[in-house]
Amino acid sequence: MFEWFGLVSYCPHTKVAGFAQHLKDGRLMGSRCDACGRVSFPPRADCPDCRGAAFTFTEYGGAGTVVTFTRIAAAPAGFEGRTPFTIGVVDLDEGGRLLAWCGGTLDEAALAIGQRVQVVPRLFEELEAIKVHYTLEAPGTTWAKA
Amino acid sequence: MFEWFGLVSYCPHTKVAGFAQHLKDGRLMGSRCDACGRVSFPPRADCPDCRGAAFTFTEYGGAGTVVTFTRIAAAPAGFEGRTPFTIGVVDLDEGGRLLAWCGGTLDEAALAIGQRVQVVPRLFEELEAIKVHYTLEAPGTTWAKA
Amino acid sequence: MARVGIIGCGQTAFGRRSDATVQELAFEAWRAALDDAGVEPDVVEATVVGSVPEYHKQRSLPGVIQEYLNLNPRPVWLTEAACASGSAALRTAWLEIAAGVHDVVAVIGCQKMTELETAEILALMGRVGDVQWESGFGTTFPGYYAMFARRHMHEFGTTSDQLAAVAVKNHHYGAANPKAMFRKEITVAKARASEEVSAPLSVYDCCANADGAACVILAGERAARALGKDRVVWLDGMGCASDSMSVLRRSDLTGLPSARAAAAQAYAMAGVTAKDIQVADVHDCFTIAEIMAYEDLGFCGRGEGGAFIDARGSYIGGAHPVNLDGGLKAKGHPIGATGVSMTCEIVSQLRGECGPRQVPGASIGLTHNVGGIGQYCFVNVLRRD
Amino acid sequence: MARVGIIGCGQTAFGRRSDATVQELAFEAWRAALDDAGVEPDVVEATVVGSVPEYHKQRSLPGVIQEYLNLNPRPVWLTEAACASGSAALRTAWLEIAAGVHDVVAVIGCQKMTELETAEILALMGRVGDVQWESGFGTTFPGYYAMFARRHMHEFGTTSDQLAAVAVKNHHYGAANPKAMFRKEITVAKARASEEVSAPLSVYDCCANADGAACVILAGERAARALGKDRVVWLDGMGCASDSMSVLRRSDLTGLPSARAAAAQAYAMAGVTAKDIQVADVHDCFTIAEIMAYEDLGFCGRGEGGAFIDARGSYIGGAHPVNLDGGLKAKGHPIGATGVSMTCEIVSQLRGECGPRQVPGASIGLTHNVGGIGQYCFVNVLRRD
Ligand SMILES: [Zn+2]
Ligand SMILES: [Zn+2]
Repeated sequence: MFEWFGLVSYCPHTKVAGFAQHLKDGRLMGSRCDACGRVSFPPRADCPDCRGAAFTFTEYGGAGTVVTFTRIAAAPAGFEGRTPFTIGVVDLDEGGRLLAWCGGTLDEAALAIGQRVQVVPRLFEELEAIKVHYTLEAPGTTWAKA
Repeated sequence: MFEWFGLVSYCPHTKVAGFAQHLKDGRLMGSRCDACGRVSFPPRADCPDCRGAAFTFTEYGGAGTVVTFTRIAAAPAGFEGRTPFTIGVVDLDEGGRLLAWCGGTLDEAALAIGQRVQVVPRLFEELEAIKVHYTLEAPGTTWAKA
Repeated sequence: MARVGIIGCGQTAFGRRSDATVQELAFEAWRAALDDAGVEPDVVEATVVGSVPEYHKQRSLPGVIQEYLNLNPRPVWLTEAACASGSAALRTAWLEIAAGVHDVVAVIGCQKMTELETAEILALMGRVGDVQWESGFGTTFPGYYAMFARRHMHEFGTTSDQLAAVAVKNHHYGAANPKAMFRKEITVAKARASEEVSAPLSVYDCCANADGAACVILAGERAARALGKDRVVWLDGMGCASDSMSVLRRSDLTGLPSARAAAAQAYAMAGVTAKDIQVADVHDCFTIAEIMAYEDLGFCGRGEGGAFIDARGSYIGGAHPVNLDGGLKAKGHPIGATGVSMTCEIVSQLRGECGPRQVPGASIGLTHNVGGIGQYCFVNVLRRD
Repeated sequence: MARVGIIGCGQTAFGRRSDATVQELAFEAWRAALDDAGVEPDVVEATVVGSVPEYHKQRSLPGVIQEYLNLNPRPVWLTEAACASGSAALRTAWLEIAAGVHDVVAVIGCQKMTELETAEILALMGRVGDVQWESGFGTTFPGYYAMFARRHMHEFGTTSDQLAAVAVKNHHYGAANPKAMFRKEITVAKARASEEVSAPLSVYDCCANADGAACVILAGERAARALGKDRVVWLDGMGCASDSMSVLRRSDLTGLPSARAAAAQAYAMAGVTAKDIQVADVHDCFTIAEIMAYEDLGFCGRGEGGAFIDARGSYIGGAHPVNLDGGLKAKGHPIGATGVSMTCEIVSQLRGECGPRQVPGASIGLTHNVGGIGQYCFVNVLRRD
């Protein structure tokens, strides 16, 4: 079900497909290598340290810091009608990094490098098909979990 | 206007685009290098012998001999509803070679290697857009020229 | 030029892999090759990726593969030569070592072909040939090989039963290969009864699209010795040649001139002749392609390919056992992975690890990997000392 | 390792070429390179094609190019490394000669980018990054470089005027290059007033898609002498490195670690340092990319790229003149052709053939060709004796 992840999906098949189900349930998941304990975000099935093939999803809190961002005016196929939109790269406090849209609790015009944010799991409510993503929100923002 | 050539065209731009206009006019054209006189079919803009860049179209009679052929049952996009169809490769008496559909004056079931054929310029009459091609027909088949 | 050998190889099972990204498949092959070689990733100085880009939604595969294998900032790029893309990658890695630029290089061949939807596959399928003069008439990949088959039958009396016999042999051996996509024996009658694809070829004359990855690790002779490797298989003959995209420019429609040219190079470089080849993996994308390969490689005379399979010359016990891994026909054909997987098979054969499908005592083997309808051909001679 | 040099080069004009197939473009560059080298095709033993396949309807370009250039059965395959595909081809040809496999090899970089329809371009544009973790959010190529620019501004105080100054310089020199797509000077004010693409980058911060082809002919030192060539430009330093596909795995967002690694290799191999580079062609797909290149190549210190262009350090007369052909920005960026075209420019500079945009007496030059957002980087040092 990894095709659930992102507004447009080009990656239907992956060993970490469960990530999208967890995101729908309100949980942001990294991976922990069953053999050596290495934690990765984004999650990965194969450990770069010990080459182990077994992993377990591990929940992330999602607090982090903005590393950089941009406002995209010229968008690719599938994003027509949503421009301009702002995406930012965030260093997670628990390690690893993600790229996400700016959500409603942040003032896009005032977004700044170094700003603290909370990553919040989201469902595209307006779409018929299940589509999940996450947004960058003000610290302290809460959400429901399944 | 090379997108005129073939039922499906993936090659809109070429220095020998005039070939398709000539075919619409009922003329099968090869190329002659202006510098060294080498004749090529299919036509080409650049001479492989002398590397000359100037050429002139030269008309072919279109008589030839079947080299090989097949009947295609599993067809690609754009050819749905036309299967099965038979294509053959023909050595032209005047040199060079082409690949074309079997036309109505030949018995497809009796098509054989070594058989003599006449290549005849064609317009897809049922299509709104201009689309040209050629077919393999019985020797002596005639057609109109502009 | 320094001698270059293979110190490790591994591959995924071939087939439909709806559970993994292409980089996850590559990791499986990479892990297996490292384990086989008994080396750690730090000895690998560079990688080369062989794949055909247009089947993947992910653009520029070496980027995601090098990242997922954790090999940045080491050099990598992609090679493409249609269905011989994996062999182009192998040749590139060989050049890197032969030139003295690197000591140890990994080759990753990979392809996900079942990711595209049927409409996308049909659209790609219509552009396998020269798009200027041929695609507009609905040519297909089976269609081109069908025209070779028709001409071969005309000139040499080759029969549909002989074509089917190739499929029967490859399914026979594929049934014994745990990595193969199809592991069931078939009969000539079953093959002959299958649906027509492009006359005279039917379904059982054609290999199947598959997902998969394969990896081999190459080392220069000195580096291999320094790593303590003592079961190296050497790349002693490396041949590569090209032919026209268009069937309209071919001098011969009963064989592949590029295969004959590549074989001549490989034999000369290795100092062997066809009769020395004890085991071979050849490019049987269609049954007629294996018949032509017998002839192009000199395993039999021109036009004698049909008789060669009739006489079981390509079975174990015959003069030149061919495609004991099941070939593209039964093993499956993830196009970028194929040339690398062929290499894995011949390495295993020369090491004597193939169990029920082992050629006893083989020490000289060959791979023959064709791109498209012979636009490219790579023939390599491998040897165990 | 034998020394390898360039004996001939040529390229088409870059721009929209709705009159020619990609193989016809390749022939133009091939003809120009042969004429420049003063050799006949029979001395060329192999070719390598650099291109990004997904822009072409014709699949497997080497097939149509080798046929149209009439070079069958000589070896050929394609290399892909995104926007550095042409440099991967050049590196492959260098390896073929350095390994002693061939004496003379032609490199063809080519791309038709204006053949696709707008919808197709927009679909491709959405898959430039890692499709698993990034594309689903609508990332674009300018978007990634915009995030580099934002971070560079944050850490070092780089300004939009400094970015615009790069575009002004490249249009200034591009106006003097008959092969360039845009041959008009611009001003900082005009660049700053252009439409936003991905903040803080606007239209004049971005290079343009173009059609075009370029060809260089390489020879080993002995072969070059045997052919009587006396104005050879030598490939004395060859660097190549990789980085992650995903921006999420980057250790640095203000420069390209792959560029620094490739430059270190090239400088070491050539026995030079950054201060020896008298003329350079660098990968200015976006203005920020050229600023980062100044720093990654050591033309100035980290974070000093903005000041470097302000001080006209990359103009003729400055410490390191850069992109005197107009760069990707004004010359145009047919992605597969770019790395080869850069090489043509530096060869011409080192031979003193560049007229109004010539660096007087330059004998050591450099090319810096980046794939994607730094997934690949090739840095080469060229020298005239
Ligand atoms: Zn681990
Ligand atoms: Zn001529």
